[in-house]
Amino acid sequence: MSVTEMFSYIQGFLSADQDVREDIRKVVQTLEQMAREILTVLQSVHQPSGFKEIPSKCAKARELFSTVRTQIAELKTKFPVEQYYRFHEHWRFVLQRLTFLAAFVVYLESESLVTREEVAQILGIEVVREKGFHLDVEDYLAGVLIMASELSRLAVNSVTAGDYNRPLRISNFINELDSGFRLLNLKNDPLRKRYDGLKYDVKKIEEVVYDLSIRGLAKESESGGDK
Amino acid sequence: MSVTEMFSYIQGFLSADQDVREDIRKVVQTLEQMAREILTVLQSVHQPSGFKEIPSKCAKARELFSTVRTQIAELKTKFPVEQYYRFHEHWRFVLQRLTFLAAFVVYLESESLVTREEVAQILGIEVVREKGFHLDVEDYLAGVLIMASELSRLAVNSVTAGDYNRPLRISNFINELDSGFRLLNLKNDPLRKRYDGLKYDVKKIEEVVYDLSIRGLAKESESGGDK
Amino acid sequence: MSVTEMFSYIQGFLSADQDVREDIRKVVQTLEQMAREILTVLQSVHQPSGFKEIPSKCAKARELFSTVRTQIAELKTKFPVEQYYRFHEHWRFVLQRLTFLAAFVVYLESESLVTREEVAQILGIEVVREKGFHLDVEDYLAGVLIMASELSRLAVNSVTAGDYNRPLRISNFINELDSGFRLLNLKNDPLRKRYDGLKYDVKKIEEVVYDLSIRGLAKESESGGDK
Amino acid sequence: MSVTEMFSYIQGFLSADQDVREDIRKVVQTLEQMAREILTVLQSVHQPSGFKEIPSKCAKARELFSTVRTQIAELKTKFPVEQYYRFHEHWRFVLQRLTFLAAFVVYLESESLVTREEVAQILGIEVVREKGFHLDVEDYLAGVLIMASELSRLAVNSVTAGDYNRPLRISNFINELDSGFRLLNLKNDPLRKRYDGLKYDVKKIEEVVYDLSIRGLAKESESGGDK
Amino acid sequence: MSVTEMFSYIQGFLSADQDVREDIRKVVQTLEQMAREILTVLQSVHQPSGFKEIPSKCAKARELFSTVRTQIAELKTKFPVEQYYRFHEHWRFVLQRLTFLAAFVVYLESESLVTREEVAQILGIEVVREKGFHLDVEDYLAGVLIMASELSRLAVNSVTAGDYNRPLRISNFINELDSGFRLLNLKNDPLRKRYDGLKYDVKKIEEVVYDLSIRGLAKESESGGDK
Amino acid sequence: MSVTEMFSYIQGFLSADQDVREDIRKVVQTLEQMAREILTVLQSVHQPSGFKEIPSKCAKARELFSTVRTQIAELKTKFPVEQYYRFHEHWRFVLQRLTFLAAFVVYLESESLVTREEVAQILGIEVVREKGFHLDVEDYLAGVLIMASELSRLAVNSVTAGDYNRPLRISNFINELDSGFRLLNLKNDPLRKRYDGLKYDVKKIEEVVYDLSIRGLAKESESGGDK
Amino acid sequence: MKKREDAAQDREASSLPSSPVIAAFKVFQQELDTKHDKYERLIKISRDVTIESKRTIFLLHRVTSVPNAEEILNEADAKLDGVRQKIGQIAEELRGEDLHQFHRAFTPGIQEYVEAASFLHYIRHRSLISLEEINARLVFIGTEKGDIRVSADAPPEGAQVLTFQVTPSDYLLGVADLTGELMRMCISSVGNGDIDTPFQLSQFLRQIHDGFSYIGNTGPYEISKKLHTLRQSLGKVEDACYTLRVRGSEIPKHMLADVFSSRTTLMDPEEGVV
Amino acid sequence: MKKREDAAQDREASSLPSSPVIAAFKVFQQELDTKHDKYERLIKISRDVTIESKRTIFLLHRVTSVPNAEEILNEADAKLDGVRQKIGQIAEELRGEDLHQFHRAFTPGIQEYVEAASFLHYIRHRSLISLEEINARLVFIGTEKGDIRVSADAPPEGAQVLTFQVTPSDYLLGVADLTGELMRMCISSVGNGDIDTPFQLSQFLRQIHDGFSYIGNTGPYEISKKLHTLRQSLGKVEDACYTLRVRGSEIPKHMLADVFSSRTTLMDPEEGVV
Ligand SMILES: [Mn+2]
Ligand SMILES: [Mn+2]
Repeated sequence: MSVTEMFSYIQGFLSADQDVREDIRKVVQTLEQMAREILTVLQSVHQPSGFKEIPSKCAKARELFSTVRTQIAELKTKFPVEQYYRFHEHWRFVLQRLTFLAAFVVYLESESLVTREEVAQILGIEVVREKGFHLDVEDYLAGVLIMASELSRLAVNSVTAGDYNRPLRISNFINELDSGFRLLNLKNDPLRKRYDGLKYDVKKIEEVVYDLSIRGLAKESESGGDK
Repeated sequence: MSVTEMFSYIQGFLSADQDVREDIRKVVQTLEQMAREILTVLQSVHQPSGFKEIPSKCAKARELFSTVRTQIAELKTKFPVEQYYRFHEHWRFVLQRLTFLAAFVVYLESESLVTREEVAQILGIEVVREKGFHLDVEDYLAGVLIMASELSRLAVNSVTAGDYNRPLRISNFINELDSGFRLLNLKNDPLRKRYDGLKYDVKKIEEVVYDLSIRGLAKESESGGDK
Repeated sequence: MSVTEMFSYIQGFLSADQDVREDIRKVVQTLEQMAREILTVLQSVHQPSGFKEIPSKCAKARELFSTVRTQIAELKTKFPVEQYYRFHEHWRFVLQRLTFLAAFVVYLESESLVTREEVAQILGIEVVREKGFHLDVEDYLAGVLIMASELSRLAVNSVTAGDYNRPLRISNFINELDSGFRLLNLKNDPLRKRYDGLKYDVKKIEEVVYDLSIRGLAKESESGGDK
Repeated sequence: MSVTEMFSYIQGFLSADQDVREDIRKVVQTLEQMAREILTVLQSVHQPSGFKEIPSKCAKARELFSTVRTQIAELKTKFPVEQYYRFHEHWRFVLQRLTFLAAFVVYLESESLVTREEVAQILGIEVVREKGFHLDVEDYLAGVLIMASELSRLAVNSVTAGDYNRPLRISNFINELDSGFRLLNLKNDPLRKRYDGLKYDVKKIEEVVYDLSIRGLAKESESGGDK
Repeated sequence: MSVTEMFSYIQGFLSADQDVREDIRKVVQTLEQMAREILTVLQSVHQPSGFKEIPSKCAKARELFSTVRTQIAELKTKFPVEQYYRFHEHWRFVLQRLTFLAAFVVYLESESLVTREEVAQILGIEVVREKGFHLDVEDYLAGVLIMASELSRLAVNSVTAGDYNRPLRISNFINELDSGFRLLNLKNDPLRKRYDGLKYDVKKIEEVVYDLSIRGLAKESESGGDK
Repeated sequence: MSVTEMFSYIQGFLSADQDVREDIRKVVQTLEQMAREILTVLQSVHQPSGFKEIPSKCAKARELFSTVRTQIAELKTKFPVEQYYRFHEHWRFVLQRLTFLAAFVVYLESESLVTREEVAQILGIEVVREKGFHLDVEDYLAGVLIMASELSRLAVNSVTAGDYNRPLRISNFINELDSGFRLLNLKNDPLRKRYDGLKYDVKKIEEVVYDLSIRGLAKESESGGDK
Repeated sequence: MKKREDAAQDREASSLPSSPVIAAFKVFQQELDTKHDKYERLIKISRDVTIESKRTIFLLHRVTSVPNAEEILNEADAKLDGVRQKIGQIAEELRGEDLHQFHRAFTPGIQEYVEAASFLHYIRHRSLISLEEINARLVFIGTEKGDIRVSADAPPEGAQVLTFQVTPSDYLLGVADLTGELMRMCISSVGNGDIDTPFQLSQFLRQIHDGFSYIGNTGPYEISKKLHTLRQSLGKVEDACYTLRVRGSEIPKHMLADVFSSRTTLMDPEEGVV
Repeated sequence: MKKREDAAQDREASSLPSSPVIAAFKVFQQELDTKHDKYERLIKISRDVTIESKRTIFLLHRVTSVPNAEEILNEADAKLDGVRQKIGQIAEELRGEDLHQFHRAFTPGIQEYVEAASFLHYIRHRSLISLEEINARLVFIGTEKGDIRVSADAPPEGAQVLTFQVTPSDYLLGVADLTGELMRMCISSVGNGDIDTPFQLSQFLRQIHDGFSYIGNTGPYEISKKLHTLRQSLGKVEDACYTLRVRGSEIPKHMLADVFSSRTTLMDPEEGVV
């Protein structure tokens, strides 16, 4: 009967959709686990002892990213590539976390802002939608903002570890980032909210720099701060 | 009439259930009162004068826990042990509070993380469900997280009281706790939400340590802080 | 490290719990699918043509219930039987639906109220908790109330299909049910809310009987209606 | 310490209040049980066979009301009489139910509208607040409106039972009631909402009378209906 | 006609009630206006310049309270005193606001907790219900909690205004208040929720004291802080 | 100071606005009272005896409308005429009721649909907004729909009163109205909902006509029904 | 900005366009604004689609009260052609994009279109329009002037063909709303003395209801809310049929014949018992 | 429609356009559609106003990080001119209408405009723009071509002047939202090492906060929700000032002088104690 047939037909779509989502969820779970592992590796930079280990920790993280790439490659096989945004919500969160981690590694290595291209390369994905599974610009920006917040923590902990130089460099970096974000017209969305948080990170770092500068700690280190 | 008989019979079930719940509620109320009393005893550690009284306050709290054990023993008599999860919601909240208090006492005494076994022992209950009225692992973790938040407060108040040493030890302890939690794969449940709060506690304590270290207050205490 | 070890150990617990829930969810999903299929079969009794097919439809439903039993048997293997209430929320809803369907089949077959024992038997479960996976009395009652609402619809459609006899029998049945429920002392819970809906069903069916009786349609069928 | 003393003193107030409320709740629960029993007795008038038993059922209900009076007497002892409105919400609902039942009994006995004085007497309470535990006018009206809805059901079931006379009398009675309510200036409160339901009862009864009259059933009964 | 007469009579009751409520509403509106004016006067203490004007601002507020007393005297004439709880909701909110304002004035003047007696006197009402229009204990407590939140703001702004002494005194005061509240056995009502907010105020003020003490600002003021 | 001045200035607006609303509310209350009185007069047409009194009842209603006009004239003085829609919600409901009453009177007098012009004249207001206080087209339509529902009741009661002629005339009238409404493109607003109700009125009347026609009662009256 | 001016100048310097960060963010700004603008345009088109679809539905309800039904159906078709034109604009905006990225912007309009198109289809064919049939009419041909035209037959040589695919979810949600309109149509039919349509409609609605029951909670989230309304609609239609039936039972013998003859063709044979 | 054809024909006859009822309803249809269309057009303009106002606000936030503040302010002014142009379209739509009839269609846009305009005004003049000042810039001159132009100076002879009046409620709601932007600006200022602005802002925000407290619940209903956010914003700004103050207390003696000189001018004399 016609109506029944129609509903069976639609049910077919729905079931297929649910299967795809179930598959995606599983891979995403593994990715979240990976992201937590990389984070644990990188967390050690906040420890007083961790500062000199930065290169080795970054190398360790880079290794773990190769597993991430394998998982993302797996993820790509789970759904038709043109339907990226249909399932976007499933991996959006973890992709932002991974972007943050990639950006953090790059910052720790070179004190520069990771580009969207670099993140895409680290994660084994594309920059433009047309080419395949890609990194949405909002997700890239969200990841960068998570890193900004991590850097404000790093500035604080650098001082504790006796490194008075790093906070000033972080300050310059974050200020440049802030200038960049001011160029954007954001909607009242999660990204906007996160960006509002950046102001507090900037403020926190400014306070650290201030604390150093009134104690004459900044000046001396500033001279030695050209790397 | 058959239907009437059946419904009379069913009414028996329902009444019994309501009686059990009423009984449980009453004991739980007493437990909540006890928890508030123990908290009042322990709150004094936040006072400048309270730091040296820690041992005596802990002893006092330990005494009060013996009443808690009596009450919990009473609670156990109110329902068949295999139906723990049927009535779980009734005592879940107070059990988490009591776990927090036990963990706090143990921390104050030995600066170590209470184990689930210790909490169970302090409360006079079991660790494994099979053995009887037990402490659910989620409830144990929730109690530990409440303590973490209390410790961040303690770090702040230690400085006020002139103890520049304790915040550093708290910082190490909380960092360890944070690493521990990062091993867990939490669902999107209340526990996850509580855990998200932990990172604020970590950050707060790091800032306290920063404040001490930039003023050269941390160093001196650090030398004496190797325990 | 001690804390790490402890948390790894705890992770074991949490993973096991999540796996159990995942397993349960899958079986429950299948059960929901089964329930929908049985419902589709039974829905046809509302069609004018469906009235004479009642026996065959009930037989069809009974067959499908054997798959349900298999699934529930499967469900039972997923968790320790004493932890029924820990996971109750997962299957509560579908169990009420299945109870409704069982009650509906029994009513269509014999125009009598299914007992809790019968439902338990149809679903392949127990009546008393102590014996194993059982049917909670509240869930049984909820299922019966869903059926009451379906019967008020059936009364209406019976008339449309030219069966003036059935509504009178449904009316008597529902009145008996209503008297039964009035014996219960319900709390302000979902069941109470559902029961409040019963009075609308009673009223609706009374109006159907009224319509028949004022047109003299009830009388003639009443004579033939003694079964 | 002064603040502590003050709060201990305040705790006395709060405990007393909670005890009073607990006591009230218990008596109210018994009253609700009584109301359900009276309702069960009176429900039988909707049965075809129940019409001739009206006098005996009313007598039975009157008896049960004497227990209600005892319970309400008990209720009065639970709190100072001037604080009626402080605890009003606790018994408001059951008092409206009891008023409905009293009004229904009186209607069945004499086909007249119960007065507030009569309800007060049946329940063993006062009419004017100054004299003691009383029946609020809004609660009296709410009870009357519940009865109106019950009467529309009775009109329907009277016809089913072959009594074509009663619906006309009910129609007149309800019309009079409707005119009465139209004299009132009700606010936008629950009572107003309930009153809005009255017009559906009026309409329903008019349709019953219509059904009788178009079939010539009303006329004959009208001649016999002058009481 | 009897029913009509009765309803006309009832309309009398209802009109009287509505008139009373209308009258109460009007006075309450004026009281809200007064409360807002007093608040505006007291808000200025948060201004850097406002600190030395505290005495004059308190005097100004005290003056305005005399108008409040006049209005409340007016309010009392609007309804029979025994019906306090019947109309309680109308003035509950504004009475809590006024209690807060009275408590704030008293705190600013003497840095002590206003007693219920003092509030009653400032507002020209009674403490015990039996004596007349009174201040319910829950409303008193709610007012005190609103003040606690205002004091945490004051602690912050005191520092901004260069007064490093006041926050310590506020901290002691709030701690005492917190201990007091811990003696109470609050139900899950709005008051409980408000009380839960108190711990944030406590924490906030502790952090202010911390900031002062780590900078050696607390010490010096502490010596001068013995009042 | 500027900000304060600005807020005082705005407060002026707001107070004025509130005063206007208070004034409007009072007049609207009187209008509602009037509407109820007119309704009481017209309700009698539903009584068997009321049919012949229609002319006198309509005359009585017309008289009462002159008081309505006075009240509306009063209402107009309460606010600037160009701000009709600012306060529209206040009188919208009563204006729809009055439109219904006017439409009902006109129907009873002439069995024709009142025009917007006629309603405006009866209420002493304008048709077009530009000319002054006017009758919004939606409000006119809502009033007409209330009347339709009243007419379906009248059709039922006409039969009870033995007038088999009127229902057919009502049927024709309502059908024409229905055709009219079908021309409108309504939004998902209250009017749409009310219009959905018209379908039920049409259906109800159709059923009455059907009942008459199968009994041969319609035919005979139809011949006599041309007036 | 008076204090620490040098630091401030540092910052200013760094925000010169020459900075790679700033350059990158200028690109992001462009990208975000473009997307946002497109989203906004789609919302506006969707609102137009909604309004015109709703008006078509109102128009279709007139069909039960006028003699010239076909005329109205043609008028409705013309109106829907206009709507399809608008959907063509949506398709144009989505050219080369991932439809799901902007889905939330236009889903209300598309659902309303499905409702209108399936209503028209039901009135004409007394059957449920299929998703394919819906989509088959959403094929557009872009002319060289950039205009969009709803494809009638084969596209001219070399013309750009553009399609719009209604998702199964939007189709389902539109059909769920259709049931409300069918209920209204049923009640109107009874009011107009048409006793065949209600029985047909109750049959059809029951099928749709059973279909939704079958899909249950595997469908989109919004369905569950609409399901309640659907059940109510079905109840109203079943009640209407019940009333017709109950009243029909009173038809006097001498009228039975012609009433019967008009109904027997469409109704179940068992119906004849009375 | 097979049964009772004569009755059906009666109905059809009655629905001929000749029927006065039908004729009247055709007028109503016209009136309702016109109103609905206008409402829809206003919603669309309002959305544009919202978006452009929001973008202006974002632009204005750049002012704290670039050297050429005046340039940005002028750019913002130009953007707001565009917005005013749009508001002119609203005024045009409302010509001869009762503004309140369509108020719900455009209130979100107007509130956002008030937010943007008052933000610009605050940055330029460090004061709260008044309702009159807002309204004074919403005077439009219709040219003969039907275009709308924002009035600059005196209108040319014979030109049609059109005004738009922001209601006090919309003004209030816009100002309530402004406080959120001021808070953001305050935090940014601290981050940029600007220690004067935060103290100025806290003063100003406190005044606005006291103003809203003074108005209390006599204002529009939506205020109460925004009031909570306003209190939070004030708290954040007060906290920022507190932090500046507390850390300022640590300035070594040798640095005190120049810090002091830069702040004493704007701050309360009592501040100098430290
Ligand atoms: Mn629709
Ligand atoms: Mn904003």
